[in-house]
Amino acid sequence: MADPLHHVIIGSGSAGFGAAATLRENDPDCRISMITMDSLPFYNRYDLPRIFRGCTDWHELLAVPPAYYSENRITLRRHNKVVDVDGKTQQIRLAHQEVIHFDSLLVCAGGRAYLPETLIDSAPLMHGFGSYEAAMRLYRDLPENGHAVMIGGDMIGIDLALTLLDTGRRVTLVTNAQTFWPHEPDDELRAQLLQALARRGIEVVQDARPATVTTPEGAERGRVVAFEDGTTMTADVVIPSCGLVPMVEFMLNAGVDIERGLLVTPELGTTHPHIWAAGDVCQIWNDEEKAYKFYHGWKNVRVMGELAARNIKGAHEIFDVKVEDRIEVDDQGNIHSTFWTH
Amino acid sequence: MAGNDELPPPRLSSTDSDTEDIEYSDDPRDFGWVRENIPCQTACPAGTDIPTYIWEIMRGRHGESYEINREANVLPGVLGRICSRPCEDMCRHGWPGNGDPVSICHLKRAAADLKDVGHRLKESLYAPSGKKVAIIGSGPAGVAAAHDLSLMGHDVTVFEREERPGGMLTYGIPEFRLPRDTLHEEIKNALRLGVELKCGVTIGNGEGEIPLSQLRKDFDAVLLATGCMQAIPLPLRDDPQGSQVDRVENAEYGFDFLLDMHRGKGKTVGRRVAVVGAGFTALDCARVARRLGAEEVTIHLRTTEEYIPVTKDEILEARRESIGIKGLRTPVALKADDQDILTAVEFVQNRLGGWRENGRRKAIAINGSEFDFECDTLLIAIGQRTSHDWLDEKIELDRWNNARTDENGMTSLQGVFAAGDYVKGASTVIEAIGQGREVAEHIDTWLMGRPRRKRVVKIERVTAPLRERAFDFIDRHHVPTEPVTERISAPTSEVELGYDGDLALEEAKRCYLCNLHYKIDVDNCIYCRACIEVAPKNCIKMVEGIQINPDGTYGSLQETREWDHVGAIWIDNTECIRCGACYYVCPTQCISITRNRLVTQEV
Amino acid sequence: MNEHVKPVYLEEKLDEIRADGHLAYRSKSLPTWCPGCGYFAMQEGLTIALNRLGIRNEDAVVVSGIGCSSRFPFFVNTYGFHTLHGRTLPVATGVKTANDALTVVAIGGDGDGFAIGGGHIPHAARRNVDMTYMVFDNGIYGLTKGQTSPTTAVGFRSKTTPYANEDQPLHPLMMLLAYRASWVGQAYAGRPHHLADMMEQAIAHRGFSYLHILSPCVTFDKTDRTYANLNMQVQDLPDDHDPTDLMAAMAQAAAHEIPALGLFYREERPTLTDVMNDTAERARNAPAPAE
Amino acid sequence: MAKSRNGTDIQFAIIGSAGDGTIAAGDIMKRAAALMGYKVIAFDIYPPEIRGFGKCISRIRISSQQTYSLKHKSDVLISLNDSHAIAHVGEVRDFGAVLFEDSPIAAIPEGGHISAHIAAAQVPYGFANRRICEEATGKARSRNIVALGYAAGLFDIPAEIFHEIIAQKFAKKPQAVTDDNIRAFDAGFAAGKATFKLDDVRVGMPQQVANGKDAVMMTGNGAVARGFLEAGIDTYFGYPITPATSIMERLAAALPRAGGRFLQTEDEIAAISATLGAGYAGARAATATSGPGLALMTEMMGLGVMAEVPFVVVVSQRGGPSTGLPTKTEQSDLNLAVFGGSGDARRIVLAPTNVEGCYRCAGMAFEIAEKYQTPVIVLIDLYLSNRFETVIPPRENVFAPKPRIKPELPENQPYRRFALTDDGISPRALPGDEGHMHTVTGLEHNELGRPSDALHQQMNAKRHDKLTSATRYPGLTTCKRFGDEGRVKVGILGWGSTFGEILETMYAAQDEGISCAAMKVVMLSPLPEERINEFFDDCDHILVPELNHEGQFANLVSGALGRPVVRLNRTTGAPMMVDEILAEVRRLAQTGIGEGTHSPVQQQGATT
Repeated sequence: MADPLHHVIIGSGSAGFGAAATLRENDPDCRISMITMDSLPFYNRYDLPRIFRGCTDWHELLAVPPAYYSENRITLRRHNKVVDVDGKTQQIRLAHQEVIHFDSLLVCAGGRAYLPETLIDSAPLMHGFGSYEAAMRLYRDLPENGHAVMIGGDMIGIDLALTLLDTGRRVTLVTNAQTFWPHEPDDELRAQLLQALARRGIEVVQDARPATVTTPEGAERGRVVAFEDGTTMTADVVIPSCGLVPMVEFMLNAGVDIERGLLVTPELGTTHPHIWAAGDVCQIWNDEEKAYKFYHGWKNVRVMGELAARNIKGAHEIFDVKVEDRIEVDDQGNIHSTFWTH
Repeated sequence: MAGNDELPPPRLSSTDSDTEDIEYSDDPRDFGWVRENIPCQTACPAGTDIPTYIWEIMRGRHGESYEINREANVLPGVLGRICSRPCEDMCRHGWPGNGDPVSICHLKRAAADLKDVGHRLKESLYAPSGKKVAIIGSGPAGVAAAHDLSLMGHDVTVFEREERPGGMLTYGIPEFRLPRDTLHEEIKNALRLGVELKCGVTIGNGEGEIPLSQLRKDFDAVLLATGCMQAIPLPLRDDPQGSQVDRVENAEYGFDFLLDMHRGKGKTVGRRVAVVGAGFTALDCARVARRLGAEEVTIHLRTTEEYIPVTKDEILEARRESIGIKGLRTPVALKADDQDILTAVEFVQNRLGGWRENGRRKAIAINGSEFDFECDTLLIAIGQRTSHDWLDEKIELDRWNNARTDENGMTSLQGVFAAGDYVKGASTVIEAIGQGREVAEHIDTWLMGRPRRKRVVKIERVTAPLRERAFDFIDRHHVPTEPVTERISAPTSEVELGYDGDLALEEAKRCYLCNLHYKIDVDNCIYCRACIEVAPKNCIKMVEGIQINPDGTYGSLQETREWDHVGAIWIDNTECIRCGACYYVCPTQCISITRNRLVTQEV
Repeated sequence: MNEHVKPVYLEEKLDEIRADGHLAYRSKSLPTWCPGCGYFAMQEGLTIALNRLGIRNEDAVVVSGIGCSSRFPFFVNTYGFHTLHGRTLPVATGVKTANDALTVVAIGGDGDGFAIGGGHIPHAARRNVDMTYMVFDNGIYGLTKGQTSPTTAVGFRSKTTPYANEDQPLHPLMMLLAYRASWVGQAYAGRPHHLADMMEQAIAHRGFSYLHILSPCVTFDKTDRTYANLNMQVQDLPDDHDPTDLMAAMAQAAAHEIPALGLFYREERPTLTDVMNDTAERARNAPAPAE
Repeated sequence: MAKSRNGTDIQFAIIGSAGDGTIAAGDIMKRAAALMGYKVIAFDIYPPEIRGFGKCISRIRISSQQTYSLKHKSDVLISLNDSHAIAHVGEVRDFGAVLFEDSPIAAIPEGGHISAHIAAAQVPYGFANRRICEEATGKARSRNIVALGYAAGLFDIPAEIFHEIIAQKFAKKPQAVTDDNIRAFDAGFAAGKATFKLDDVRVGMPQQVANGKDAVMMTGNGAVARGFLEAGIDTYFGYPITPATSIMERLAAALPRAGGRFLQTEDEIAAISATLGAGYAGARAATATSGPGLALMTEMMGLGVMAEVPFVVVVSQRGGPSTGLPTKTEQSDLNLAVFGGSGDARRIVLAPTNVEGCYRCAGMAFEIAEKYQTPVIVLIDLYLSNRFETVIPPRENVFAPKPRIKPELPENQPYRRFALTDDGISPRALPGDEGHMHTVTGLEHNELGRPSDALHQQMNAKRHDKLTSATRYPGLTTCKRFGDEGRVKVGILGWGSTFGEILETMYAAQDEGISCAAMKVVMLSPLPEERINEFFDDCDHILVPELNHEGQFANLVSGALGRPVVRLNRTTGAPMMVDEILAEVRRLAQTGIGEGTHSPVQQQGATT
């Protein structure tokens, strides 16, 4: 018998996990390797605000128990960074110099938090929220009655901001173009939404461009945000929350088309016959909007992974899920977003 | 486990006596070694001897370093600022697992900036030949050729249409990237060996202009180096020649925009500026627009960021200046109000198509995906082309409408040579300089009836490794830049501030000095693998063979773990990072080091 | 061309090495000695010597005892016998006695040979068993991680001589000369060409040849018998040395702290097999023993 | 695992290739833990190649309470070489940590990196060991120390203690070596400290910090050497052999300072010859070896018995027969130690069960040898020789020699060196004793020591019977019972290093509600039969776990007592696992039927 096919999945988020589970259901014999930079098995990043409600043990955040992976013979490689994918030889090179051959590759690397280029130099002094570790560092550095400055305020960030508010912390939101990402409210709705946030107790600052983030002189903790107009603001932590950009750097030699994300067909295939993509990493042409959409609704991400897995196994299903993109304020001033409704 | 076999520290202050033994080789395998192993130099169109000039910076000899640069490129201070840096893309330090490339370009600038105030240029002159050469155009190709030809004893006259020499350097590149005093000092030095510079003189058919045929009579040879001084028109839907651009107010070609500005014409832009194009000119236009007060500047690309021919630093600086970059769109129409004032640009969305010959991608429009992008200024920078209507004698053109030249750089007219963008089409400054040098040599050969110089590999003994392993962990030093807020208020002041002496030394230490060749004397090797044990990478191998390329150079090593096949233990110089660890541990002292450089010899 | 900077072209060099043929005397397994160990030079030398002498792989037997050097048979493509500590020579004698057609090379370290096995050497030498005994002398016990050996220098500090070794080291060359080994020579791992030449001569010699090889232990001796020290101390025997003159050989052996490299002594005399054959001959000719 | 143990109980496994500094890192770790006041049990496994490609493992269990063996599952694995460590990922418990290099220099084949083998329930920590090391020291050699630093930083173990131990460890090397290693440690420490911790390994402070100062960290071999020195050992002749060599190395360093004599002889034969000569001359003389060395020495042992010369031979067993498994542990030299040699050559054999026992047995061995005028073998094994434990030695020296009483010279009669007495012990004179001149020999002899076969039967009886009282030698534990009093379901009878696992098993069985007791037998020759027999009377079933194939101890006991036992034999080269023994105990408690490897003597015993 020939060697079983080796299906490699880059990324261990919803899409990757969904794909692994589906591949195993469809092929009891194949090899499945899941490569992730994370240290933990799959957990839902959108659950991370729960940490501030006392759920700090990562075991409780896991989507499935660890034994799931061994029972389903899914090789979970954590702490592995893919540095290069060679489409010609169908090989993946990892940062630790291991080379892995794949028969099929599904890229579910997702998105990395976008940081406006003007703030790049300040990145080390800001608190991300993209992983359990980052979230726990934020939890550690933000006291219970502390003050957080959030820059941007995408929908994940606003969820966090409201949680922080509910748990006794003070939040200042410095808006920018990515506020409410991935929604793109018009000016009128945006004003209503900001008003609603202000009513909930978030201090909203508009039309201010942050220039630098520093630590207060002589202090060990805390942050100072300086704006381009020369004003400053102090806080315990500064949280950038400006949406996601796809992680594709390692795909440059793969022989697939990339704009900001990986360009895929509705069947989620790339321009390489053995490479597929699902989730936030891919851009799909939307004929109605005449644009490459690269956010497809996080609830659909797992569906995409499962669909890609079936297509890898020979199906020809089309990803045609409408992204329900709606955000509104109700009579009580509460914000409702399709992004949040699980 | 840490042991007690302390090694003597590597000697940094090696002197010239380390090069007492010298050989010269013209074997293709040695040329191949240089090409494979000094990727930065190979990538440089001018063939700059990068490791050697960085080594001189490491030794604190900035003047020497400047001179080595100047052998290949007469404008080191200029290129140290605005070079497209093909070398850094190939730098071994940037290879997977090795970190970031050495800041070769900034080091070049450091050599220029940090050389002694009273530094004397050193050049060996040939005796006067009695031959006269005319050069049309004082851009980088013209200046480089004029310098080399004058050095070789010829009597050179340069004709320049504009008021000042420098071509695109003077009239195309904004001052915040290239200060004019640096530029003009270096041009002056390049032309100081008796070159006659005639500015404000136009070669052409018009009144008061000198026809080419006249030059052919007055000079033994003529070099056309007029570059690409005409913007390529923007093809629009139903308007392939882009006549809308001339008609609509506030839509302009970026090249003309910059040219006018540098000729001293006051330029203004609106609040929302769109730039179309993907090269340095497009980025320069966008950054100038920001400095002229535009609040929202976006660059629109036909393909994607990945495929545009500018440095990553340049893109980052643009983004820091709040310039947006949008991919996969092609302008198809200009929208104007009833007074023909621009209101928007209509774009069509693209998808990526196949590959073009230059390694970039084709963009294919998606039917029906047109949309409007509102803006009040449009700058178009999709390229420049040559023009030939000024010639009174026809020369043959190639299919891109550039001058066709033979392998010696001569056009279809006897004694008329061409170089730079005029031959290649719009390209980079360093390519123009490389071409200027090359054609100067051809002209010299033609004038004198025989080649007077040739390239050989100079192999000189080095008595000890010149580096420390610790140097490999120094991170790339970003060049200090002016804060963004300062840039807008002082639009001509230089953005990049350059390295000081300490930073230059630290950055220079990062260079692997790839021109050092580590080799094992197989006859004395006992195959004990002591060198392999200390190797920092998979750089020393047990080999049974080597691939030989069709051109006689070496390909990759064939490794083996079977003891009876191990013909040699060999240092894979393409993996070697010249750390010197192996040199110190060899029990039979069979590892030696040479410095292999490409040099020019008298024939 | 200048030696230091002369270009070396790998494919030419590899062709030369392959054409030479000595790689055929290596086994497939990579030696497990510490990188830098002088034993690599011995191994290279033996393969070159066997190749030059045209001895077929299957006609050679390498016998060893216990110790780093005694790993040797695993890394050469000949018959080999890895026996017990110090018992190399008796085993090798057995092999040679059983089949005189074989080329027998006994290999051991200084510990195996001169400590536990020291009692065997004089007897193998005086009997003139037609074999070559090569002692790889690094002056230390490598395999047990750095204790003194019989050839460790006075003053050397090892784990078992923490207050410095006071025992006078053995002088193997003088011992072997005194034991009347019929061929006695010395080589050094740091001079691989000379080493291979000496191995070739030793194996070619008919009778008991003893080759003493100086080798650093790069792991446990960082102060005494290092490459650096040996490089400074070794020298060649004088050109006018007469290897048939035993007393001159003794004098040369005693002349320097590290005796010179080269052939000290050589004589032709009946081997053990010769004697056995002779005894058998005489036995056949003698009258039958009484009942 | 055993009776509710609170506080810290962490086992580290450091795995690398020979030359990676695996054992050295383990050594620093265990010494640091001991200095902090933890109880430490540690064991190293290393290959015979010096710096070839063999596997090295250092396992260190540090706990705030007494433990008796290593745990089967480690809490933390530190990989210094993935190609060796991969096979051991499975020994890390769920939610334990795996530390590894994530920036190696050479290409790795698919699956060659440990990250591909770490189970989802284990926590991976990759760090750029080589880079950290080279950045800190300019060299890559101290990667083991970087890893140690990383672990200390990650698990919050104070760095100062490691600094102290590192400085001690490299004290004899140039200062730069210490400095480099401290730098390497600190760089690793900082990286570990900066790492976000996801495992549930918690290293608390030890409960009895006060004991940390009195406690001495030693190996079995170190304990033997210390016991010898306290007993005033006069001479040591020896020959290096794994795993006994370090006894020699200790004495090489210590003995000259204590006024004794040390010599590395050319072989074991010479070593025991010289030892016997010294013993004859009245010195406290000892040597140490392993099975193969003992085999060589057996001839000389016989001479010692015959000539009634006191001396001590420590035998650290390793895998056999022949050269066997030099770096693996086993308990298969019991027969050779108790019975080896020609003729009826009864001798005293002591087999301590832990490091403290090594110290006590070695300390008392001379006194016993002198009292009974016979060679004494202290029989240990590689696992005991090399494993570290914390021992609290008595404050006063209890092993020092007592003043010798010179035998009286009978009037008008020659001195009878081998006089037949009631207890079989003849007054012994030493060379130098005026008037007592005599000759000893390996030939059978008369009371004077002259060669004679006339008294062979009496002399055999004398040499045999004089040892019987040794089973109740004052101050020496020759056997001891643990666990439940009175009648029990299962009794576990054991000897040597395996007894640690036996005790852990017994506690675990008690936790499960099985009535269980254990007995250790320290004196294997002569055997304390009476008390062993009482133990048999109390137990429904007797289980004898030991690390040999034939059940040499089971044979010895059931042969002597004529009673059945259930055997559990393993020769994996590794110590026995508690789970294996526990499974047998459960089976015996439930069904009365064991599944020992084989049980001929059980059947034989059942019919007698």
